[in-house]
Amino acid sequence: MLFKSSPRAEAQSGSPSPAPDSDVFTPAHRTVLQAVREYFGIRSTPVQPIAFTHKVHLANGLQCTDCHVGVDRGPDARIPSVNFCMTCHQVIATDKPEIKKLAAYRARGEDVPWQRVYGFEPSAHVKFNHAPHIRAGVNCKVCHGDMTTQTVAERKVDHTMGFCIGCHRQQNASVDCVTCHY
Amino acid sequence: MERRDFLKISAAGGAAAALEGCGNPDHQLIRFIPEEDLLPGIAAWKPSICTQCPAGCGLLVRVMQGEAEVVRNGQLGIIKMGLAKKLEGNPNHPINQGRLCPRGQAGLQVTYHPDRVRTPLARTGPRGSGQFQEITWDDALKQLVSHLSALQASREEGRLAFLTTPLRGYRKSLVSGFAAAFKGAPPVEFAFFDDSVIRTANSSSFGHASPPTVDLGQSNYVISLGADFLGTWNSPVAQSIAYGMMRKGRPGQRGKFIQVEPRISQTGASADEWIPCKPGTEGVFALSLAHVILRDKLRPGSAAGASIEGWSQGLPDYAPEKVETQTGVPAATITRIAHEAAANAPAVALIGDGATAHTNGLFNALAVNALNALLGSVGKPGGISFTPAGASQTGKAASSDFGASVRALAEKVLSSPDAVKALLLYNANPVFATPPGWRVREALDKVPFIASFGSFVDETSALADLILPDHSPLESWLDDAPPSGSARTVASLAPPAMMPLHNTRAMPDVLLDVARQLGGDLAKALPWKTYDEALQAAFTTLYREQGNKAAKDADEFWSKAQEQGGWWSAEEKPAGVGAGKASGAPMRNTGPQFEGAAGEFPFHLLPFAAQMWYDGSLAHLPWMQEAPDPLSSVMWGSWVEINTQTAGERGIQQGDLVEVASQHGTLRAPAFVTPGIAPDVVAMPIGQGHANFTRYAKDRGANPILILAPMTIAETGSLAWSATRVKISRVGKGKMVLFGGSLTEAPPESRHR
Amino acid sequence: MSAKTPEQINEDLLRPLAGVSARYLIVLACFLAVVIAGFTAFGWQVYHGIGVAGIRRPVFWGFYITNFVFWIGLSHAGTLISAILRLANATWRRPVTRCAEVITVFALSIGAMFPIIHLGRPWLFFWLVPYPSERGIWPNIHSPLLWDFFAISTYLLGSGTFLLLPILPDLALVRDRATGLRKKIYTVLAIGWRGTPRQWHRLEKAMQIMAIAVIPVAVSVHSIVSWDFAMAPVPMWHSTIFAPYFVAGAIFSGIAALIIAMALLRKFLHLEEYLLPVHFENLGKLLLVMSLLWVYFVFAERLTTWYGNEPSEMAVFWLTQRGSYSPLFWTMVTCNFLIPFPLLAIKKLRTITGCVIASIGVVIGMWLERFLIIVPALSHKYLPYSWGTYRPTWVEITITAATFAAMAMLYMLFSKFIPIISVWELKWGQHEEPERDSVLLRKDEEATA
Amino acid sequence: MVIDLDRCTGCEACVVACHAENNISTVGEDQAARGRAKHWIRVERYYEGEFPDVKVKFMPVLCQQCDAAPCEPVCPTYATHHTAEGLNSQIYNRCIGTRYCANACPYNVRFFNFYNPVWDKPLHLQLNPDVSVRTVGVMEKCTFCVQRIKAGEIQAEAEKREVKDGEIQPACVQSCPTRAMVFGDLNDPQSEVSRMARSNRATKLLGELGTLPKVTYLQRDSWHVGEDARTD
Repeated sequence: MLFKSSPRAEAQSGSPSPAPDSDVFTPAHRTVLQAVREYFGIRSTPVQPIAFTHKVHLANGLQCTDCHVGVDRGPDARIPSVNFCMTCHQVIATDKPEIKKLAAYRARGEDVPWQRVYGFEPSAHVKFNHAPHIRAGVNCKVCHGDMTTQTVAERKVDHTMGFCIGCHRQQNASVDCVTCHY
Repeated sequence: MERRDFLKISAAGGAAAALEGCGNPDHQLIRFIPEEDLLPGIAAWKPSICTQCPAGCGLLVRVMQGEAEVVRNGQLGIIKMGLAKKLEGNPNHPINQGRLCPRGQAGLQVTYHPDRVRTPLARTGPRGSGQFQEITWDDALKQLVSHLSALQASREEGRLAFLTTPLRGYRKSLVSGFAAAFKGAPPVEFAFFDDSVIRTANSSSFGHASPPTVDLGQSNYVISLGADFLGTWNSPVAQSIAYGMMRKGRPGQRGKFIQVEPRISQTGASADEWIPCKPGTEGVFALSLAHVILRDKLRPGSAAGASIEGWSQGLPDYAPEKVETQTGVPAATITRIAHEAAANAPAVALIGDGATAHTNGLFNALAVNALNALLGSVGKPGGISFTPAGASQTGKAASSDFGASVRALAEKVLSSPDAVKALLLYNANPVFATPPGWRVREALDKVPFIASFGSFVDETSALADLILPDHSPLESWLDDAPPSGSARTVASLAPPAMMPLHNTRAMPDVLLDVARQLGGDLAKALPWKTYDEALQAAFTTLYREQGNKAAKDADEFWSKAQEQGGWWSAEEKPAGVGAGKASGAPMRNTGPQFEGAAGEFPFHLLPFAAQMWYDGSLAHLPWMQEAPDPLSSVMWGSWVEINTQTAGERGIQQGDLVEVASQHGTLRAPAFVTPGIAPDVVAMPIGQGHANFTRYAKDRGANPILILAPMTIAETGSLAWSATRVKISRVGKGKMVLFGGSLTEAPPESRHR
Repeated sequence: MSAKTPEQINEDLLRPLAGVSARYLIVLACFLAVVIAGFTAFGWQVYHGIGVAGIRRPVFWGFYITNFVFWIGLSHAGTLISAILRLANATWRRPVTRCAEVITVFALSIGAMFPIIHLGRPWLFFWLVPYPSERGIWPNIHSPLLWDFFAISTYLLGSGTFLLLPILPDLALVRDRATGLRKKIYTVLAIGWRGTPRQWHRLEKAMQIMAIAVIPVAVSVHSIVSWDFAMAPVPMWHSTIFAPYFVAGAIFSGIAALIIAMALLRKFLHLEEYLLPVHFENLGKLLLVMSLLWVYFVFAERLTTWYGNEPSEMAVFWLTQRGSYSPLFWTMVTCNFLIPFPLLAIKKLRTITGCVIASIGVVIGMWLERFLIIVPALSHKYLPYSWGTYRPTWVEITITAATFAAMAMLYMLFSKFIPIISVWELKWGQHEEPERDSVLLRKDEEATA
Repeated sequence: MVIDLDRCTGCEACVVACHAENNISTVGEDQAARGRAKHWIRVERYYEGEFPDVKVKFMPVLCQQCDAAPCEPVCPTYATHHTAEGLNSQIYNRCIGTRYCANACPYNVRFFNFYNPVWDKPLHLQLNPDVSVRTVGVMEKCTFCVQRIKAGEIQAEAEKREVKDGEIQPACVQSCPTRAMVFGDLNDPQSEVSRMARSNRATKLLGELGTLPKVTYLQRDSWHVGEDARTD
């Protein structure tokens, strides 16, 4: 069905978030409107449950890979769980309202429902793998913008196919379709 | 806005809110804190054991992080957890050496099956109505314990029965131990394809009550009588690997393979020569070969034939010319094969499936054993041998601890109503897999309390009052001691490959829990808190007996076993073949009995194990339903195989609906017209025709077992499932979903002149 | 034909534009309903997926592509015929050309929709159009489907112009006789045609050029359509005879369509005095020739296949000769030859009715021919294990019906707004060449009046 | 790839393994009856002769990854094209569903998504994250498990070495119990596939069509004990 192509795209992790309203999984859109929006490339901006500030964390000398573990080893970068955050925030800045929210999540035994910022529609059939890019020395900011200036991560860079190919051409990386699409 | 409402709107046609939902946590399920720390997108490989069939292959499970919808303390939410994504054979495992069959591949879908029992159930509607209500584990266990303690109170422990699928290894010890310590009746094992005939024959011929391990790999001449050893029989993967060796593993040498059976099985399809012999005459055929070999002095006479009447005289009654009509095989062919077999050592003969499921099944098996002995292929390379077993594995729980057949159980209940007051049921499905003549269904109806550990509501579990869902195999601690398929001692072991998806508990853990709650001798006999403790204890013993070379101490042995998926002896040392306890008088050929007069019921009904559904226990897996049958290419249904000529005479076209009638009932299935079956035989796959058993298997196809005659093999009491005669008639157009368009390479459409 | 004064001609030929009858509206409404049903079916297909159609493995093309080839074929009626007749300066052509060219334009537009309708993801059809994108991906010029795209668009453009040019004077004519809103509209449409000698001269020239240019285009179009099949290594497709075979078939079905159209116009617009038996007579002869040509092609194709006796091809061959598709095959032969031949060959039978019956047969037969070329071959490709069959669903049938309705509807509308017979050409026909100037003068007077 | 028909027993382990690896959805009975079942690899079965002299032939058929693939030139959007490594790739997102490639393919190994695939939850948790889930109107076919090839190459590149022969195995090859299928690099004359492809039993499926398939079939052998060694 045209008008069905997965509601919340998680092309990379491949395990799309369950659409709780149905007892089946399908790459289909749930509504005609969603299909149309995807067709015209309209994406709703994610609303983060906690105003996590990348700026501050990086300013305090943290590296991207400290939290986004595995980005240099495999396809995906890990989004840390609430436990991971609490390892520091047991003690640090516990009075801040956002940290209180964080603690509240943990107290409820819930993880923080971070919303995906980047990522591809499943209909794009893109299989992106971080590790080779890191090894090739591509700086995180090339694709994710300068996080030292962002608080909550925003979609600064538009991951269009043109964007990818442009870079691949410059770097003499393969531009064969099957490099990314399979 | 309430989540459900929001969803209704969005489903109804996309309110703006719905779209915001895409990136807005308020409109999503809550997320639980991950209980394990996995890197996304990176696969971990964990060992496990395949439980899809009795072969006991070793698995490697590809586990990757994913997001699963789970219920935690009554709340629906999403959790990041390790999920099994793919099953591969365990390359180090001696049985399957990194290979896997289609059924094994589909093991994944057991864990993720939408109709799995997700939480304990208590029956609400009348028996068999399939109406259950969800209850908590505490309530469930309370019910179970109360019933059991009631039995103890009234000193009626003997009236507890345990009906289980055939078990092995420590799981078996645990179950038998539980029954023993409770002083209940010995557990009863049931499976449609039981190897009791082979085991009996082998124990009387060679002193090993287990199926043989066939060293096809080094064999030059293989005669298989009915055994579908490349498809479903015994240890198919191990045998297939060896088959590959036999064909092309040895440069310049290619073994010959002859299949003797009335219907070409998937195995027969790979044979160099297919010999359709009359059903039940496989033993006669084998002895006829023996006769020629003895007559022409191709081999020295052998003692192993002692169990056969007339052996010492050189089997005069089995001269090819004499048995020609009986077996339907030309004398010349028999003589030729006998000479070829003798000339191309090592030569080996196997028997199984339909050939041993006749009233004279044991005779057939003994005949083949004798032939093997005569060919000098017993305990030799390229012949048959026996997998050595670690003492601690068989020692504690030999099959002797186990009770009579399910038929005996049924009779007991029917004769004296309260002979069984409580029944524990584990993965056995006799209601589906026994002929109505055994009246198992009625018997179970008489049992006041039935508790099932099943993961699915199959025909038998539907009768349960209480369902205590087991973990799926991938979620459980597993162990196994395959009796065949390798020349090494094998003790497979696997920790859970992933965390449980649903609110289930492992059957052994439940037993231990119950034992603890009941206390007394039971608690003493089963002192462990969880099953893995029991396993560790057992492996410590195993270490003392065997593993000293494998590890420096028991703990290392235990942990190494977990890593590599078990322990197996380093060197291949088949168990020695003893003389065997030849039981009393030598066996005489009584000939197969069939139910149904040849006049009225002109056809033999030959049920066979479907490559995909095995005995029907796998019919609930979509992959198995949609994978085309290797021969018929049928998907999502069952069929009746009818010989081309026979069909022509009766005006039956490909796909016509045919009624198959025996003295015990009728069924309807579409006809698959093929040259690969004897004109007086019709064959049907077992596995379809489930009354319930999940959305994929329910009301699909027909179940041949329901029209089988309750004929048994006297010596073992097991069902002679190829001893039924039937009649067939066309009743109209049928629906048969074929994947293959044409039966032959030059079909009529291209042969029009 | 009996000489008529220009006034009478104007009178008769412009009458249809005067007003609409209730009957007209009802018929129109019925066609419209079917067309709407067709669009609904397409919507249904887009929403649920192309699975609602009957196509399946291995028969991935069915009714849609059949219709595609059929309508493109039909489109060869007009432009090609009228162009040839113009060049041959066959005077009897005058009343025929326009209704022929109209068929072309409409049939072509309908046919051109099918490549989009049959797509699995129709909303991405524009990827067939070569346009620069950041991805730097262009359509694959090796693909016959792309050739289709260019050929069809060219042909549509060409035949469109070819139809519109000679309409101008008539539009002017209508303009001059109309009043009020109609006048305004036709003024725009007539784009300032005053009928000056220079304009006439240019028109003449343009028509000459178009007539010459459009013929090779038309031929190329159906050759390319045939190559959609001939280029694929499919038994009974991979054949060199396909291009001429298809072109012949196209003209064949085209003429048939034209005859039917003319008969209908004649009846409903009371053009008995303009569309004379002689026209049908002549077209009938043409049809006869094409019918023979068609049989010749079929025979040649079948003979070589049978003689070659290549197993995979024989499978398809026998499937159509004697197998499950043989009823359709023999119906086709009957419709395309056994019926038309006697009707058209025997002078007595070559009446208007005779020609129409023959034509109806041919239209049906040619549709079947397309179907029989596409489906049996696909259902019996090389490996017998993967053979299959094909059965259309209501979606395909509805859409097919809708296209016929659309054709009729468009035709009705056209004949309501534009004289379906070229008035000025007819007037020329009335007078010998030397008198042309005077005709021109008179026209000028009309124009300026 | 080389497939030894003398080893193949038609068990169809490859078929199910492929389903598990490549997120191939099951379509259910009704759709299967309408010819929409998807099996990237199938085991063709042919009966020969009449009772009682019957033989059965099994032949696994998957995308032959032809060097002169008829499916490639006909695609108007380059959705199927030849990669530098010589793979015949199918780019799902570029496919507009003309199905022309499927018609042109002599082996009928191309499968079409007539509807969006559907998994009853939680069966979808099994989906392989390395393989995209195809959407409606898109053609799909065997990729030689390109995701495994990619992973293997990336791994080798990370360890700064060449890919070893036999290191990369498609799901079908990995599961095959009789080791009837062998996968490797045909450009490397030393690889096992190259060696086997030189066997005198080697044939190509429909080779006469000139599609230059990259899958070599070793024909079934006759019984020969102690005869001179053949190249097999």
